[in-house]
Amino acid sequence: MNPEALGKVIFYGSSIALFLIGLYIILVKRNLIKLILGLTFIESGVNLFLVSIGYVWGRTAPILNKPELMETPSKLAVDPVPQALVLTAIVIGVAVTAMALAIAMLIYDKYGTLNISKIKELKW
Amino acid sequence: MFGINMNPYELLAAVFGLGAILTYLLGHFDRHLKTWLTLITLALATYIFLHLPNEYSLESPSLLFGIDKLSWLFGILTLGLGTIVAFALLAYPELSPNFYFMFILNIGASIFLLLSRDLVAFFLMWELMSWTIFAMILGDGGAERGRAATKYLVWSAIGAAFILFAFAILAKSTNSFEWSGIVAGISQMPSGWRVAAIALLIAGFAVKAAIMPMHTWVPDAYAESPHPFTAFLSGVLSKLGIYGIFLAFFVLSARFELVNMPKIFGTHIFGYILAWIGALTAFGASLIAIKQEHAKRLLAWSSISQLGYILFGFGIGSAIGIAGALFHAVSHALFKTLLFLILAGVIKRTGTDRMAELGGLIKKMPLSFIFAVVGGLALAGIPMTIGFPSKWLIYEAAIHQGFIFTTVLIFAASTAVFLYYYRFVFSIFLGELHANHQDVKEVPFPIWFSYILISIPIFWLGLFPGKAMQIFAEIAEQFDLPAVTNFTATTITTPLGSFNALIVGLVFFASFAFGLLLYFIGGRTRKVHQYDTFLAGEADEPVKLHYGQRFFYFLERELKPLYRISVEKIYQFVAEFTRFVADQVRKGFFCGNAQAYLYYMTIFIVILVFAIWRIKL
Amino acid sequence: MVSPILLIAVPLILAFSVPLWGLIHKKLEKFVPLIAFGFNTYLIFRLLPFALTERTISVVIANIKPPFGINLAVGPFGLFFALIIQLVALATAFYLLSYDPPEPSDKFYMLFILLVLGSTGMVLTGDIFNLFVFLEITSISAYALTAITKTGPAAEAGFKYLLLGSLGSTLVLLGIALIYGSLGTLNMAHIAHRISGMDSRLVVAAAILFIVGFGVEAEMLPLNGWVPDAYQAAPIPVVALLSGAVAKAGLYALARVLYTLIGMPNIIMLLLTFGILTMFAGELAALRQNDIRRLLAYSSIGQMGMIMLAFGAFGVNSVFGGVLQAFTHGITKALLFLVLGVMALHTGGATDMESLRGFGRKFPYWSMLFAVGVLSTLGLPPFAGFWSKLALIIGVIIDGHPTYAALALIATFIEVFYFARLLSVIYSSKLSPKLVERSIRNTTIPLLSATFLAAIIIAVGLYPNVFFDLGDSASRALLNRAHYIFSIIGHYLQSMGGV
Amino acid sequence: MTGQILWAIFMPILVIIIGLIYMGLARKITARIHNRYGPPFYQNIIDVIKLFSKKDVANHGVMFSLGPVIAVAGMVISLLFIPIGNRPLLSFNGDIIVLLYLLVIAPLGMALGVGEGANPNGAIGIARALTLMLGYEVVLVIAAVAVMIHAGSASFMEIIRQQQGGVAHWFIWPLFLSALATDIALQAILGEKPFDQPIAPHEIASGPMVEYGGKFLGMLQIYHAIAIIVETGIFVNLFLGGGSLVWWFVKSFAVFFVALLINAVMPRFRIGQAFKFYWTYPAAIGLVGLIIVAIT
Repeated sequence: MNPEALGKVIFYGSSIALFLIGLYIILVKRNLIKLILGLTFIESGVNLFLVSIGYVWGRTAPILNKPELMETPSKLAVDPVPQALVLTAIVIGVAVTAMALAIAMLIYDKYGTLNISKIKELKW
Repeated sequence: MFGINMNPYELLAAVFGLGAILTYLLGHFDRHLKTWLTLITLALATYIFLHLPNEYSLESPSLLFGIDKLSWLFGILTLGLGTIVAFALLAYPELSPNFYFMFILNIGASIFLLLSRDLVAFFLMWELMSWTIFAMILGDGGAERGRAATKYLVWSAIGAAFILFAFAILAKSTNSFEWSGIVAGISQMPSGWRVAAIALLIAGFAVKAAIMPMHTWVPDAYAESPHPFTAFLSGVLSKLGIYGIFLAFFVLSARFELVNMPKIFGTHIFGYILAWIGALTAFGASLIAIKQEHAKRLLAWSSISQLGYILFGFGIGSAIGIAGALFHAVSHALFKTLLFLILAGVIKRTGTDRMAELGGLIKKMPLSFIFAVVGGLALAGIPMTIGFPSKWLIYEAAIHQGFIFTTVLIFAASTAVFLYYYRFVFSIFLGELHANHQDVKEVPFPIWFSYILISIPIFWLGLFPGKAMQIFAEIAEQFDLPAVTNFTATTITTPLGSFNALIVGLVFFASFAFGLLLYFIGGRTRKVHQYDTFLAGEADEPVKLHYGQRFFYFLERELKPLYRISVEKIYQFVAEFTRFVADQVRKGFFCGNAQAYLYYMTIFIVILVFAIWRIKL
Repeated sequence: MVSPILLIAVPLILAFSVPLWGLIHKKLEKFVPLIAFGFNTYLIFRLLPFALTERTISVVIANIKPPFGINLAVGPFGLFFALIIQLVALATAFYLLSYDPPEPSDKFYMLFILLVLGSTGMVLTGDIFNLFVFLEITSISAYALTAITKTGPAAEAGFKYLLLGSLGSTLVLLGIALIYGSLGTLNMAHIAHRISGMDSRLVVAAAILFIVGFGVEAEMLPLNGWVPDAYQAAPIPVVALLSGAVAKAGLYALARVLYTLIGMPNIIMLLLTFGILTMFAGELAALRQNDIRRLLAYSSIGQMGMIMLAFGAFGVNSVFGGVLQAFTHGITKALLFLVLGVMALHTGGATDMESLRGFGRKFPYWSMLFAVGVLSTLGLPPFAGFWSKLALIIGVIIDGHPTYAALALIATFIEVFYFARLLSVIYSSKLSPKLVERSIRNTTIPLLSATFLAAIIIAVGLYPNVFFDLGDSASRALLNRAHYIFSIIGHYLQSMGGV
Repeated sequence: MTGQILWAIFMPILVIIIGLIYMGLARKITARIHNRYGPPFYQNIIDVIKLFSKKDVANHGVMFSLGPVIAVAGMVISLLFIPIGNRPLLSFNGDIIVLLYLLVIAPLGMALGVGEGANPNGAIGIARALTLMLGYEVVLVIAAVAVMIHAGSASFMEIIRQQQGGVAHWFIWPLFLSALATDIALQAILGEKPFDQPIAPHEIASGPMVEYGGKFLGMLQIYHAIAIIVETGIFVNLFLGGGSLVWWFVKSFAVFFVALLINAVMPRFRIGQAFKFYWTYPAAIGLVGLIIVAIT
């Protein structure tokens, strides 16, 4: 197996693995904190996936700090767009995680538990 | 008018709209002003209605209006009886301005419903007419009224849904939203859709026309709506359902169905089904009317029964049948409005419509009694009143067309009329006067004057049915339907027989003179107290013996197997089942556990994958 | 033409300036949303004539023409939804003037503006990643606003919303990744242009991810567990926005992605089934509900299902009905919630039916506004709901799905039942002991704002022409995929030599 | 024309007298069957004269007094609409259905009068009468519809015309089942046992008549006298081919006689039983007859 294909398998495989681990956590674990962790796992999986889409084996980062890069960036550097997207997505993910943790704290404050199956004041 | 260059149709709309709003706004200031404003509005509207040009189209939303003989007839009924009911409302200053607002809006919607010439306008007005009724039934609230109003609105929505669905099918198939375009294009429709559309339309209109099995809202709604308004609801608004059935059955279907459908006894099967439904409605509802304990419910079931006659007449579909049905629509509008107004007066004075608690009011309210008899004569179809020629035409048509079994049902129904009518008039006006009602007074002027106003056409058309027949002939001609032409001002002749209304009337008066003669031959009489009755020596002091409760209990006992048949049970089952499912959905699905929602999401993705897997891309 | 960018830029600046206004005077904060949305509404009305045409224009940011760079694709369809959002936002912002915000109030107003801004951005953007970003802006502010009162139920509802919402948007991101990985572009027109060349399995996967992701905001059936809870626990003005702005933006995204990006009729028609299911679930759940807030929430689900059904019918008539219904639903639900907020002021916060029994006897005008909302929801004239429901049902039938239309009509029977019951409770002659004579707060401002919404409903009901025209061009614009592509990247395609 | 008017005035008086004689004969015949002697056949005429000459009659109000008046008037108008002995008066102005409705005026008027009497016995009597009416009217209508369909007309004159030419042409032969059903219905219409529940002297003190005395009772007697002729006359006209004046009355008495014979030997049904009876056996017989007519 050539390294390029191997790299793809590793990147995609690990992103899918991250996604599935996250899914497992959010479906099985009851603790709010763990759920949030699961969400983060999923997010990381997706982010990794996004990055690996733009990655071309053997190319360098799209930072135009070398003259040869400045001349033919599309030949030597990887696609910069996914990286920009991932940066944004990470920021968003952090915001969501922060928000989730804040709400989890609030819930613990009010309900005295972090077990999601016991947080059912609103129903029906 | 008023220096504004307005089309009469716009003017009519403006009169109703402004009238309603003004009545609402000014109604708060004076108790009687709202009724007078209503009357003025209706008078203006009537004037404009009588001077409408033939066609009017609103550009956008593109609505088409127009007037023809049929809309004229029903429009006159609506406005005329509406005005009379509004006049009677003078005696009900306690009704809120909201009621008047809705009442004017309702009449306006009814009129524009009759004037509409395209589906959107029709449906718009239909819905407006429907929900204003809801608002009036709901009125000032109360648990029972709320329940009745809810029931009404749900049924009305079911009816409207049928109508809307049928309209959409028609519009899709004929590529037109105008009646004329639909009538022209309907023959190109696939026959399955055609039959479905017409059946749906009839079913939808049947809700408002209180045809079984879409009638269950009627007794509740009639019993709970404001008493004078019930007269309008039963007298006029149910006729709008009849109007719709007429349009659906004759204007849309008659032309092709009469030719294409399989026939039994010379009538196509569609009509036969309609006739059976009508006859069963008439029969069943009249039997149920017999056992009611509340006068309003009694009259409500009676309305259902009488509306069944009209459907029966439509089902026969011959010239006589159509004329009879339309005639009965007119006569039912008149006498049922009268009877409900009388009942409204009685309730106003005594505060109850429970027949066991009434009785003997003839001594206190003689005028009401007289007109109750007039209304009852028309309801029972006694010659000289408008009730007879209409029923007679329906019978003649049925026998002539060979609708034998349905004819028997219809006859049984009209015999049952005597039973419940006598019960109505006896329990309220005759028998012993209840101790609570010793000081009851006659109804106030506006109410009894409205009785007189309605009684005039009841007798006039009863003695000169030709006047009405002329209009029905014109209507039939307008829609290319067979028409009864063999009539004069007083006589109607059918292939089976003939009937001269005026002669019957005159001879009755001669006979009555003979009876009076006998009366005056005999000796003097002595007025006695109501308790001074022969009780086989059983009661030595005055006792209250008003035979008002379970009047026909021996009959009820025999009819028990029939009474056990009830569509209401099916509806209740459906309602219960829906509630059960609703609770399951609510408690099962929205269970409150966030993790469950995550599971749903995952399962949803799986389902989507499978769903898309199955469909071809 | 005024630049549509201002629709996003001005509120953005104002949102983050809220604390500064607060420094001048605490009360000034209240006016910021009003200023922002007043300005936006003004802009929208300036743009409206443009929305009547069928053109979509791209508004270029930073002078990089599409398909490169970030751009706004302002078309009739997007503007129509922007109009809904702005009208609801304006009324709600006005309502806020007399509303005691949960502390910290500056954050509340800021999030409030961001929420509207995010949804406006969603309906205007022409770039799929921007769509995701705006979705996140919208939903994060929505989570925060749901939980902002810091009570137990609020936190619980916020957390449920957050769990579903963030998972959903992650899935959207995954979908974007799939598309970008295959096509190498983020411009929606460009994607639409190229999607036929993409591996169809990947397209389907992306479509599924988008449906699930946006379905959360659009209150689609199995993804709407958060809806009743959030509607029940969030502050009333936020709830008005949740149904008036967030749900509409989610719906817009769903429609835009499925119609313009994916463009496969078979996938779009899945919405028919899920619309019907959503509708039945919502209406059935509402049937026996006693808390009016939750009842309205379930009813909102039902209505959204109906709109999805219309969008799923894949025809210009039904989409026409769908967009009209989206408009009336947005306005009407906002009205109902605002009125309900005031009703709750008279019962000490209770919103269950028994506490509000007889409200209509004491407060006729308020109940009249409520009745207008209810009747419009039921599709009765002369209110806006009549036209939209009529257009929707007839449209779905004309586009060849009579069975679904019949099912939708059956679902409305249930709707009629519980709304009629609601009205009969409100207009009951028996008074609830919880009702107080006079609210603790002056209700003039809420009254004006509710009247504003009711006036829109009645005006549209009486004079639906403009409404029809807007809906017509919006629905045509949505269905005219080629035109959308051409409007945005026509010059680029020409320069590449192929159209 | 003048002859007709004179006949119209004379005929009711004639019918009243004949009707009263029928009633007298009925008492006599019943008595003979019961092995009693019985009153003279003119006894009822004497009774009516006696009743009319009574002074000081209890009166419960205007409607109470009008009841008998309308009862007599309603019966007289019905009488004028049936052809009696080939002498049609007004039959061209109305057919069988008109007659069926005119026939109700009299009982309805009486019922209203009885109602004002405020005696529960009267009300019970009326309730029973109405129940019974619901029973037999169905049977009667089934039979009448059969006749109308058979004759293709609802006009009495046309129906009688089709039965001219001897006994063989009478409708009783082709419409035997209908005639049978009508005759059973007639038993109740005439108020004879086993269908005399509305009167039932031993239970409800003569029911509707309980409050009426003196001239009122006399008028009710007259009403009953006309009613017998009218009701048997309908049977005669529908099934027995009418006939000249004397024959007509002979046939009518024959019909009445059959009813009397049954009356004399029968007990009384309970009202519910009577109602149920009519809706089962006679109705079934009539329906079979009707189906036969409709098919042929």
